[in-house]
Amino acid sequence: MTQTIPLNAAGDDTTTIETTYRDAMRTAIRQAMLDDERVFVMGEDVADYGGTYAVTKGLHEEFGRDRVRNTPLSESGFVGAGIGAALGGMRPIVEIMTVNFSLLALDQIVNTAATLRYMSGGQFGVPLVIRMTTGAGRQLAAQHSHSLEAWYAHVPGLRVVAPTTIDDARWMLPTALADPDPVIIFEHNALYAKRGVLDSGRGPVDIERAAIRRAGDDVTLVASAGMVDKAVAASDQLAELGISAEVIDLRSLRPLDASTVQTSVERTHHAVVIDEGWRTAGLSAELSASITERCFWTLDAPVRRVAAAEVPIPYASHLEQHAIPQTDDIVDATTRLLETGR
Amino acid sequence: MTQTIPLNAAGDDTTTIETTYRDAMRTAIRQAMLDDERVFVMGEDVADYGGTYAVTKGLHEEFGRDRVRNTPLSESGFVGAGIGAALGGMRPIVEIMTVNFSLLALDQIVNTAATLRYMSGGQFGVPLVIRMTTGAGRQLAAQHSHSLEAWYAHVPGLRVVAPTTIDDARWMLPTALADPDPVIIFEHNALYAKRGVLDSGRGPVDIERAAIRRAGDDVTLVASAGMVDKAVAASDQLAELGISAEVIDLRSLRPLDASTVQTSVERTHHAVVIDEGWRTAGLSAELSASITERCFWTLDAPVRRVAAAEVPIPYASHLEQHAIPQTDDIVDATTRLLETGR
Amino acid sequence: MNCFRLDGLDDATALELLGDMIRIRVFEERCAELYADAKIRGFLHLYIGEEAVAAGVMSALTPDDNVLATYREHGHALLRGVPAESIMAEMFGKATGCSGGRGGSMHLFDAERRFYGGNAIVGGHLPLAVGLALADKMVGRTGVTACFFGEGAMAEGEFHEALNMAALWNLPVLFCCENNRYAMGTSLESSESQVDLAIKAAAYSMPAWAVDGMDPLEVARAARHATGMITAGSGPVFVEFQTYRFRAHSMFDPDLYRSTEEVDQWKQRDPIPALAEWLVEHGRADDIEIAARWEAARSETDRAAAAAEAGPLEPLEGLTDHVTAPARTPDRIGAGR
Amino acid sequence: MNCFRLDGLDDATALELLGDMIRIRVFEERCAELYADAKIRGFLHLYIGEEAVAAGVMSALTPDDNVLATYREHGHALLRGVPAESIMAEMFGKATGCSGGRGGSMHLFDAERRFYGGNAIVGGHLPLAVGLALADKMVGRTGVTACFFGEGAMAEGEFHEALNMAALWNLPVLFCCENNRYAMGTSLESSESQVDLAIKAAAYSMPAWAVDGMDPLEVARAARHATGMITAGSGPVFVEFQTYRFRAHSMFDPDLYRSTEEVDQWKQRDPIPALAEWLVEHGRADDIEIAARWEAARSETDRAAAAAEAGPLEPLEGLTDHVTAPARTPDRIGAGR
Ligand SMILES: Cc1ncc(C[n+]2csc(CCOP(=O)(O)OP(=O)(O)O)c2C)c(N)n1
Ligand SMILES: Cc1ncc(C[n+]2csc(CCOP(=O)(O)OP(=O)(O)O)c2C)c(N)n1
Ligand SMILES: [Mg+2]
Ligand SMILES: [Mg+2]
Repeated sequence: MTQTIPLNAAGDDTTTIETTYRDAMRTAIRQAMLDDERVFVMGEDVADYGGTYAVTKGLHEEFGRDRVRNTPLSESGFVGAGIGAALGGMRPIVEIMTVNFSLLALDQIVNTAATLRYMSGGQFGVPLVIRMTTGAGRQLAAQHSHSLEAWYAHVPGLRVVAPTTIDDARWMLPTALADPDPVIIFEHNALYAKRGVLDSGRGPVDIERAAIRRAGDDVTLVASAGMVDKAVAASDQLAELGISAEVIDLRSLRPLDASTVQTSVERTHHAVVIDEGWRTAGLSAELSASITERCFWTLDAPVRRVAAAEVPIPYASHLEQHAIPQTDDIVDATTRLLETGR
Repeated sequence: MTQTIPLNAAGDDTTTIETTYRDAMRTAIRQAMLDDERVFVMGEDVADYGGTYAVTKGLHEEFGRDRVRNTPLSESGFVGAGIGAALGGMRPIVEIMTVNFSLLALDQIVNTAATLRYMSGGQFGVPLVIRMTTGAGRQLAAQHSHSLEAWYAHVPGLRVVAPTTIDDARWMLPTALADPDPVIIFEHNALYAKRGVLDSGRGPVDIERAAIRRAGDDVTLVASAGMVDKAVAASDQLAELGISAEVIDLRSLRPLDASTVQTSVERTHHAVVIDEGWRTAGLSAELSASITERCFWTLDAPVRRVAAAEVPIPYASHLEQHAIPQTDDIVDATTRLLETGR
Repeated sequence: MNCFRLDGLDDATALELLGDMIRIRVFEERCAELYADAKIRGFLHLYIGEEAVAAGVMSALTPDDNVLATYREHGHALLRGVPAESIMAEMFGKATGCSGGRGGSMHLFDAERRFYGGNAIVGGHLPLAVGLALADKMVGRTGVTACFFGEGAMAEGEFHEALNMAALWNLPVLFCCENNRYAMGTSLESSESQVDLAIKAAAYSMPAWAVDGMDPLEVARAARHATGMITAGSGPVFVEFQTYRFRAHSMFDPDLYRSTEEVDQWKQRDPIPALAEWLVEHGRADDIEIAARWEAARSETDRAAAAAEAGPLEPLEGLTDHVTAPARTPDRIGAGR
Repeated sequence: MNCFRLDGLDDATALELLGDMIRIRVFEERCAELYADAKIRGFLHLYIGEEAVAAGVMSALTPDDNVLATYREHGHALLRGVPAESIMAEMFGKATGCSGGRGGSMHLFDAERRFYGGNAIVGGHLPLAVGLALADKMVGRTGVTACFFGEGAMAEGEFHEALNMAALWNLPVLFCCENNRYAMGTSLESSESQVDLAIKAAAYSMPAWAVDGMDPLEVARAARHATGMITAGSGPVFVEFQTYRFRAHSMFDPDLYRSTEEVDQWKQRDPIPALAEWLVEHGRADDIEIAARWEAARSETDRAAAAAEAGPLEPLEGLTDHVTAPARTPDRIGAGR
């Protein structure tokens, strides 16, 4: 059931609480709405239904249907309306149910949200937050299982983040809302039920730096969104094989924090980059290219990419699991990489 | 004015004719429509207006308005209708005026055209050709100057090609139309007026292999679409500096012909990859990553990327030219690369 | 008070419609159980309550017609003739499924029966329907393209673009709006400024009207009338079928957005018991005949579940099959003869 | 035969409208010349022939209202008060342009005057208008959001989605359809199954009617009426202004799709000479007053061209400015107080 996290003032003594990613996200939204009347939520089924992934559950009762606004099924329309409302002085949080449906809104996001400030010579900004679920793994088949973070990371004018921890689920949002430009938040479907400890007094966090989730010396595993926990699991398995793997959670997909990655790789001399999206021209390609540009002379072997098979994601579980990167694939790629390097 | 190229039977004695890229493209469409009643053209202003870039000019007079079909301004709708018509046994050539407007049709292309065969277990194919203009350089500003080839190259189920020569403008289309799956043809706006010699008896060409446009020994320049001629120009300048640059025209952006590139780089030990699109997670990232994966041990220096500045494309000419890669940028990147390697 | 009217239909057709509805009901109730048993996964959208629509419309179609549906399409596939075994196998993710296990519940396909899915982007298949009808018109094929979609899809831009093109080009499309009053948890009133959907469709200059979607005989008559018009060259027709889903949107839906009273009220209009009762009352069918339909549906479903269970999985090596065709066709279009 | 009617407007207003149209005409004719001189580049879409629409509508708006337009927006910007100098400088690609030279002809912006572009994706700005009006409604600001678009945009899905949301949420949007009968080379008849555009709009349950867009007085009256309704809480209103562009779609358009007779026929309805004649004939203005308007427009345009020519270019180092804001605002929304 929905858990209500007590709202804490930033700067209060740190208090920790066990909760879920979903509830942490809801708390973030709720606190933002309490703090600032300009903040409102808009999207398909954010009200009565509670949001497809129950993130906004109950909020319409507290804030009313104007500020927790159900929209018609009109992705391009309501994303565009969110841009307009941001231009008009509001701080909208637009929920696109999943990244899959964001294809219908890409014109608005790329041609308007991302360009208005530039095209207007700095006169108009679009302080809009767009949240969407991403990722495969739930047997939802090809039209409902995209991981298109790379597309968004490609576009100047956007900021793109992917919280993977409970703290980031809670504390990235206020920073995103304070940003004068559009911020896309990717929430991997597998994370909502994740339980963990929230530092409820922490306060807003940066949305630009990568974080080291596991320290290690032999190899750097770079991951984001749904892949971070798999990379951490892989590092556990690798430890048993005597391999010390550092795990970097990108957190921000645009801009990419290349320097944190570089610092790590310069020490480990090996990198495996992991992405749930397709390989060709995906996020893993960018990571491989930028690591190589920065660390070519210190790399002991070429960067390895672990990415989705180049197929539309299939329904059948065994095929789907085979299509997307698994912990074993990461372990396998890492051990092979280290063999090459020797 | 519109030139009518005599239609030749493939296999006839080779006859060459001087013509333009635009006219070669029109001839390709015309011949396909003469050959096969299933082929028709559909898009905004393909009839009376003659196509935004005059590629289909006059065809509606020869083939009538059913087969050269003006559509309402409904990109998602008419691309979807093209998919449906392909399913229904036709061989549509859908013209999306420019890649910029294809953002409105991405759901149809990615979620339907690219997935139907897979989702249906091989029962339904979508033999559709989509043509669109790409690229910047004409002072059309941010909403009309995209180079999003990388996005399309990311998607399994699509084939993506970019003809850059007169012969390819004429002879890629029949191969694309014969393909049982969707093929996207990117036509760079700067190429339409390009003049050159057409081998009008050549016959359909493969749409999977890269081509070496200039042979060289010291460095491999990999380019596509509007960047190929700039890379060739750069190789001329480099020759004067005593640098022998091989220029590869990718031709196919999905699948990428990595082996042709690899063979070259293994010989030259140096690669510069050039793309008019943005750098982050762009085509240049993929090229850099895949070259490094294949040639790490033979590379003398990290692959250099030459790509667009990470800005919405500005209107003012001097800013726009500064934003997109120029011949000088390629020369500069190449000389620096060779200095690093030494 | 069940007041059906045969009005042009005969007893056999009425019984057939009842049997068709029963087939869907039985099949889908089993699906729900099999979902609970984790045999079926992913999204599962049940059509229970809405069976009269598919039954009535399908009864008016011929094998030459094209059919497109949404992710709530088990019933449409079944009545189109897709074998229950292959539908169930698909939901089990088996290689023997009608989409080779790659599609699942939302993506049932059958080329032989001109069943074009199983489409899971709301509104996304409407342009496809336009294209199929365009192809038919261009090659002179007769046949109607029947396209099912929910009332929620009417807010999407694709609806607008598709209806305009279909009317502009006078294409043989039957737009079948399954208005079950909710799009997930969003009621029609909170989604459309104009809730009389036929008015919306008529604005594209096409014939459009609403029909009681809980009455399979009404639906069948409307569909026959509409396909008759289309075949005679009317261009596209829009029919709104007013219906209701008795179950939640999908197996994930906590169904918080409507009252149990409302659901119960609609359940009283359940067309299956109602039509059965009416047929018997008026001596148009007897209990034995009707019981036989239930029995047949049950054994069809049993066989389907057993076959699905027994069916093989696609081997892992098959993962990359069907991304593109295995080989290019040898056509040389546009090469010159 | 010029039969204008004052009907609620006064002489001064009529003369003002004439002057406004003249300003646009003179400015744009100069633009065409400057394009030929390669001072202006990229796409240039002239509004010549359609001036009555912008003049009439703008006359009904207040500084509190929001305005959004298409790529054919020089006239709208000018009448909204954006200085001619900064518009011309923008088209010259100068740093002194109203968008810093980054936007060009299609992307004129002016935050101070609530002029939200200059939008070049057909139909793409309609959802923005909805959002601006939503923001106004949520914070209780009065003011109308006036959104101009061509009839071609009505086929786009965004039109459909935007009109529905605006009506559903009862938002203060004035949808101004500039029906110049062509979208590039595509005539209305080959683009819309329903060519009576007010019928299309009315299907979203909003007041909608058509007005002679060659008559600035009619336009002004309609716009006043519409903004009055909206301010009184009517929700959105749609007005179709029937007009015609005398020039080609853009400087690249060979204009092959319509006859010179058709163009000439419309040119006879040119509202500028017609209104001038009528004003003089009826003694409501004299030749001197009117000549002064032309003179003022010419010197405004001269000044603009000279200033544009003299204006500096943005230095190359400025290329990456304004991609994002220079620094994040210090707000700490949602952090707790
Ligand atoms: C473009 C798009 N947006 C959102 C969704 C998520 N979604 C799936 S079904 C559905 C409701 C559709 O309602 P309706 O069209 O009335 O059909 P029903 O489910 O009631 O049969 C939604 C919002 C989707 N699949 N596609
Ligand atoms: C989505 C989109 N599709 C196509 C174009 C290319 N285009 C620019 S203007 C135009 C015609 C628009 O016609 P209309 O809306 O009637 O406005 P008008 O130009 O007549 O003022 C087209 C097709 C575009 N800019 N955006
Ligand atoms: Mg519904
Ligand atoms: Mg127009």
